Amino acid sequence: MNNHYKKLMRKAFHLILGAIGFFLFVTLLYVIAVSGKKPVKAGVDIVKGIEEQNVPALLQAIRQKDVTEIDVTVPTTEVPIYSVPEKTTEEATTLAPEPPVTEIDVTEPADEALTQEPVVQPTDPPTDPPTQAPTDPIETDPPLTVKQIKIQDFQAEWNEKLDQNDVRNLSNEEQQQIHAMFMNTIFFGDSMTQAIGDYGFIDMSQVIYKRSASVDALIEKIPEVAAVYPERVIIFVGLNNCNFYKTPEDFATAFTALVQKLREQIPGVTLCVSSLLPPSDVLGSTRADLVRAPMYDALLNHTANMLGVEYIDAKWIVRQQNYLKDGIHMNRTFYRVWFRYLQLLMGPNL
Amino acid sequence: MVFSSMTYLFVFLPMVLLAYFIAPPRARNMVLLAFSLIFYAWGEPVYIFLMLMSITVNYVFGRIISNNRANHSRYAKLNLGIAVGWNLLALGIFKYYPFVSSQLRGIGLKFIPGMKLILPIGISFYTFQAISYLVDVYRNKIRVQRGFLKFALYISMFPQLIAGPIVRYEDVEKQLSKRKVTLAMFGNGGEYFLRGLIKKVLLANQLGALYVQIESLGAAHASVLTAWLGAFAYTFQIYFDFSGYSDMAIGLGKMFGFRFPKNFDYPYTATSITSFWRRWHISLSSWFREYVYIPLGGKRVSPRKHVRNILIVWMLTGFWHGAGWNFMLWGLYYGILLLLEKYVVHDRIARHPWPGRILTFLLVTIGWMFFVHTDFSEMLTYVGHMFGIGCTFANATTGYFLRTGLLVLLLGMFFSTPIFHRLNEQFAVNYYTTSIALRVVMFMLCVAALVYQSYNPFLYFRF
Amino acid sequence: MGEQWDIEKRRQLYIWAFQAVALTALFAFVWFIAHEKKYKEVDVPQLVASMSTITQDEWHEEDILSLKRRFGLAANDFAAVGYFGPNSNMDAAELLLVRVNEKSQIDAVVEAMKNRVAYQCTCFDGYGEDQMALLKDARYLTRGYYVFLIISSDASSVEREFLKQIEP
Amino acid sequence: MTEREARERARKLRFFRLLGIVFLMMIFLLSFLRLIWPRKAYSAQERRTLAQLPEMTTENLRNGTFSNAMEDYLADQFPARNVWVYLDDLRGRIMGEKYSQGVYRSGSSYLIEEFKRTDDARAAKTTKAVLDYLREYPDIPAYFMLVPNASWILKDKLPSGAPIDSEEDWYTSWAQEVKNANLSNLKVVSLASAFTEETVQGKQIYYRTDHHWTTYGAYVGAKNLAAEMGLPFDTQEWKKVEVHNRFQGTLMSKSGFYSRTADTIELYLPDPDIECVTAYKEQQKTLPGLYSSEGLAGDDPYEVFFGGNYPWLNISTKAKTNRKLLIFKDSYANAMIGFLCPFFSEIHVVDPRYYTGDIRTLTASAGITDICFLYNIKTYYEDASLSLILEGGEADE
Repeated sequence: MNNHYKKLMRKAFHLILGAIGFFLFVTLLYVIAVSGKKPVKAGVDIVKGIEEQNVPALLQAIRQKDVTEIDVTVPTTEVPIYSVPEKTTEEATTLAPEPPVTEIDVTEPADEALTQEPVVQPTDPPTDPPTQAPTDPIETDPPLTVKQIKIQDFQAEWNEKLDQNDVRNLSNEEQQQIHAMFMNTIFFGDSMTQAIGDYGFIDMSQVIYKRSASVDALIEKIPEVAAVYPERVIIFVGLNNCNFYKTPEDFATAFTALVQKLREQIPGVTLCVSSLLPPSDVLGSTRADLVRAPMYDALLNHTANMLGVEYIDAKWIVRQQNYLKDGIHMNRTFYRVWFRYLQLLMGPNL
Repeated sequence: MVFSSMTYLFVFLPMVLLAYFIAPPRARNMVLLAFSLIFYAWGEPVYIFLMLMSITVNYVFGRIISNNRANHSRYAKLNLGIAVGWNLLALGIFKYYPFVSSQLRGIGLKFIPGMKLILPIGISFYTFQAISYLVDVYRNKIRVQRGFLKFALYISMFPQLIAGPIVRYEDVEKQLSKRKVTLAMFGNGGEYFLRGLIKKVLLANQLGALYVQIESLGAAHASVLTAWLGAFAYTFQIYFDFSGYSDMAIGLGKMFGFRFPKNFDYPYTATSITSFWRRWHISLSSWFREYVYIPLGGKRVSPRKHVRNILIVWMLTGFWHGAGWNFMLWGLYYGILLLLEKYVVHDRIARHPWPGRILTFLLVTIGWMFFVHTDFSEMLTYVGHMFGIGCTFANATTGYFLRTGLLVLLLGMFFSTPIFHRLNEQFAVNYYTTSIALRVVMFMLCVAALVYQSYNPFLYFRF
Repeated sequence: MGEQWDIEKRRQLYIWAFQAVALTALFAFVWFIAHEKKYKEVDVPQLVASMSTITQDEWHEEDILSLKRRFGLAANDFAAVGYFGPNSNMDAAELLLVRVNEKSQIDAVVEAMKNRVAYQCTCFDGYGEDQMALLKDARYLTRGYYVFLIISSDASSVEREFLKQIEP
Repeated sequence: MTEREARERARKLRFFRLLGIVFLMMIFLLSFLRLIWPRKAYSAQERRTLAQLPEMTTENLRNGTFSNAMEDYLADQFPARNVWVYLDDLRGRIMGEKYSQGVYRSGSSYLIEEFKRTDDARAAKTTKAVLDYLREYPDIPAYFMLVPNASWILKDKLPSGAPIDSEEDWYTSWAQEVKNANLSNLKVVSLASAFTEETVQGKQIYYRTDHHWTTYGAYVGAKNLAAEMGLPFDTQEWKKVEVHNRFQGTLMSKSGFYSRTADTIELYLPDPDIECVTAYKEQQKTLPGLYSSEGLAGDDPYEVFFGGNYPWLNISTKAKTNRKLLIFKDSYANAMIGFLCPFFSEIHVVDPRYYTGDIRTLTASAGITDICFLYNIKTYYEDASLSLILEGGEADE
């Protein structure tokens, strides 16, 4: 009897093998039906060729093309071309002269900065942070140029508004001008920069930040900035650097390295840095390391000028009531004035 | 869980087969019961408790009734009434209360609380099973089941739990305690299961997809012929879906040693409505005949009362299929047809069967249109299209559906007749290897259709 | 005869008792199923606005674009949406209430909320201890068709108030 | 029992026993294979993520979503799933099935997606949002181009009588609606006649197994748009480059209809070349040119254009003009933007399905001189995100 079952088992086995055979046959049909997606070699090489073009060179060519001579392709119907504040060529050179990138001996100027600044002992009662007079650019021009006058009028107007605390938010008109002006700009920094995007002043795609980052930490993010190949990078860092770097000199060297790396990876980029803001008085009284902020800022100012990076002095905008609860970050009011100030500094009407 | 699903075929079934045939014979009932409860709880994790309650309550009622009969208690009939009443109440609340309360509230009786209850799957089946058990115990047709586990297994055995057939206790009484499964019997079970699976997955689902396409046609594309095509598609879909499911249930029963009664006997070859209902869902119509029609006096009453009995039985049959006016209409439709046959047409049909078959098939097809449309306006428009109201006789779309649906409709026609069964009888046994190879390929096609899973409806949510 | 009759009577008493128990068990089950929490339909934006006044967290009504930017949820996939976002990047408090169309959407919404909280945690990690506390105490409530995310200095009172509003 | 009956019974026993063994083998073999088969996260063939093992919670157990998720998981992770789907397609082909998942299979190896007018109101809402938005910039010329789909232009290739709603009817009513709004600065560009004419001349406007138009189709579209825009399109020469010769697209993976036909993808490069650079704003990267070799090698070769769909692209070119184009688009436009580069200094490409910025600030600040809405009719009709960004929430400061 069991050889009967053995025969059946063998027969069953053949059937299952047959089924597997049938399935493999169907697999073969399937493979033929969807046989490999084959890109064409020649075509792929052309696409790769396009991809390997050097972006900075392309950007250079595109940005420098002579827009003034309007091409005939403009349609007959008279179209008012929206006056985009294109930087005319000669304006660009004066603002950001191409500094000969030389090895700057950091030690020597730092001491000098130290001696000038009143050394604030951490235990001292909180003195009012030295109101920072708007430092003139190092090369002292003879009488105040038109630019300084405009800056001073602007500051006077907004200082008064800040004191009365009636800083209205940006109108649509101002918002659009800011977007137009900073279309090819990247805001780079720590949470002070993140706030710019979070508050909605500029599209998040133009903000690259790393929270609680020191300048060293930002150096690692430079490739991300480089990938965008921006025309201009505005650096805005905060008090993390005070507790990260023991002395202002370390901070200055780090900042110099940052600037050099940026220029190396993004040829022809314009760099600006916003001042390092002091902590609020309340916080300053408890945090000895932060209270030294003005020293760091002064050195930042000095180093920036040495490196040909435009230093934007925003300390005058600070008001105690505009600090957030943590005493480090600023609320929307500060940034409203900050952006208008930027618009003034980088606008065409200077 | 549904038999035609990946979860069942490749997770549940292998596990239950393994556990069942490894377990010692004494423990097999226990294993089958445990798996049946898992099978039910998989889709209804909440209503499993309602079924368990129903099982316990009916077990105790069974013992009470048999006890009453033993002591010739005066209350025997009353206790039976309460026992059956409890089951009908449970079915009534979950299946009909939402519908009834919404109708009553609709006509102004606002104080009736409208409860939104989801219908538990299979409640109609196991409730009717319990009622037939209690009445049979009362009539001393069967000996009461003393073992609670065996009784629970009788009610909740997974092959027949969700969509029947409504198994009478007397059919499986002996098998509950002693049953044997030989390889040949298991193979026979496999044959039934495969036939059911093929009917459901390869025929019913495709016909269903065809019907859905036709049903969703806007008035612009509709035409008389297309409407009839859609009606035939649904007629075959519900037959292959339901008879396929019953075949799978019978097949699974055989695999575990049970013999369930046949539920379908090629109903679309019936020459008259009466014989159609002797071939369609046999276990249900025999249940109604046994426990409603005969107690009401059946045929042995005056013609006037007989008409009343027929109408009541068929309204209830229709209403059993779903809580909706259209189901009652469907039941009434058949009640009237049966009366016409009995009192007007008599046996004149029997003399020429072919016109009888065609007429019966057309009447049944129209019947299904009442059955499928729960919304009256949709029903009227569709049936109207079938009779040329509001659309042309035929148009390009008819050509499209004829081309794409003709083969599956022809297959449907072919497989709803016993021709294949007779051919299979000789052919399969003599050329057994090739016929089993054919079954393997068909099984693979079923798996392929289930893997792609584009259209696999579960029609029993209303039953 | 009488004594036989007594046994009969006592037996019938047990039967009545059992039948009564069977009926009550059935109605108890029906009650348990029927009264399954049916939540009140509420006006989502208005409810979230009232929720936001309970604590002094600094947040403000945000538009559907920032919802899409921060949660990746498209407002018109759902019946209604109410979102209060942080006032500054130094605040962590947020409220998001979503009324889904189908229950199958619930898992996706909860996941989007969890991803948002996880992202915020990376932002405040080692930086803002109190913000991290709020984030750790984030509440994800699912009631019927409503999914509610609470990140607040006083999450439990917001939760209590929400449940009071929505429970039947 | 007669001898014949005994032989009959023996043969019957043999048949059922063998069937019993084979049935058990099949069930256990497939169940075992399913257990050991490696899980896959993504199906390149169906271009979708496959269901993973659902995690059981009391909530999803109770409302039944767990058992459904389990069923999807088992079907998605079934061993050699693609072959089973192919087998099902073979069966469907033999049974004469012509329709699956909204896609019709035509005799001439074309897969054509149906057009169903399910929600006219939503389409009207989108159109109203677009018109309101354009009213805010009366001085910027705007162009509205809805590209007809294959179900309209290749109507004759559909299985005859296929119950499809006509795109033409909807399009005419839509065009009328836009004309009634009579915006002075808006021009509607219709391509139906151009496409029909091209098809008559035997040109291939649509891919056969993908819902997109071919690059030649995009060329014809660009030519018509340029005419309306007043661009010197004819002065520009194009170099045709074949980049893919076995392209099988989304309609095949969506419907499960496998067919041997495969199309070629070509690129039309301007001759003389024009330097251009694409800034992927959201992804914060700027890449040369418009094409991605990675996209070409990926699952969907149509992503050779820009590597797929992105929220906001800012293309700047060396074209000697100061015209700047803002284009709202779906994936159709990816193939056409290359044709516009030589005529615009900047092109801002916005895909409303992913864009979350403030569109009005962008329109005003980017010095836009031309606005274009480019959609294929089916996606435009079913779109729900364009009205969202055009109405937009109240922009925070």
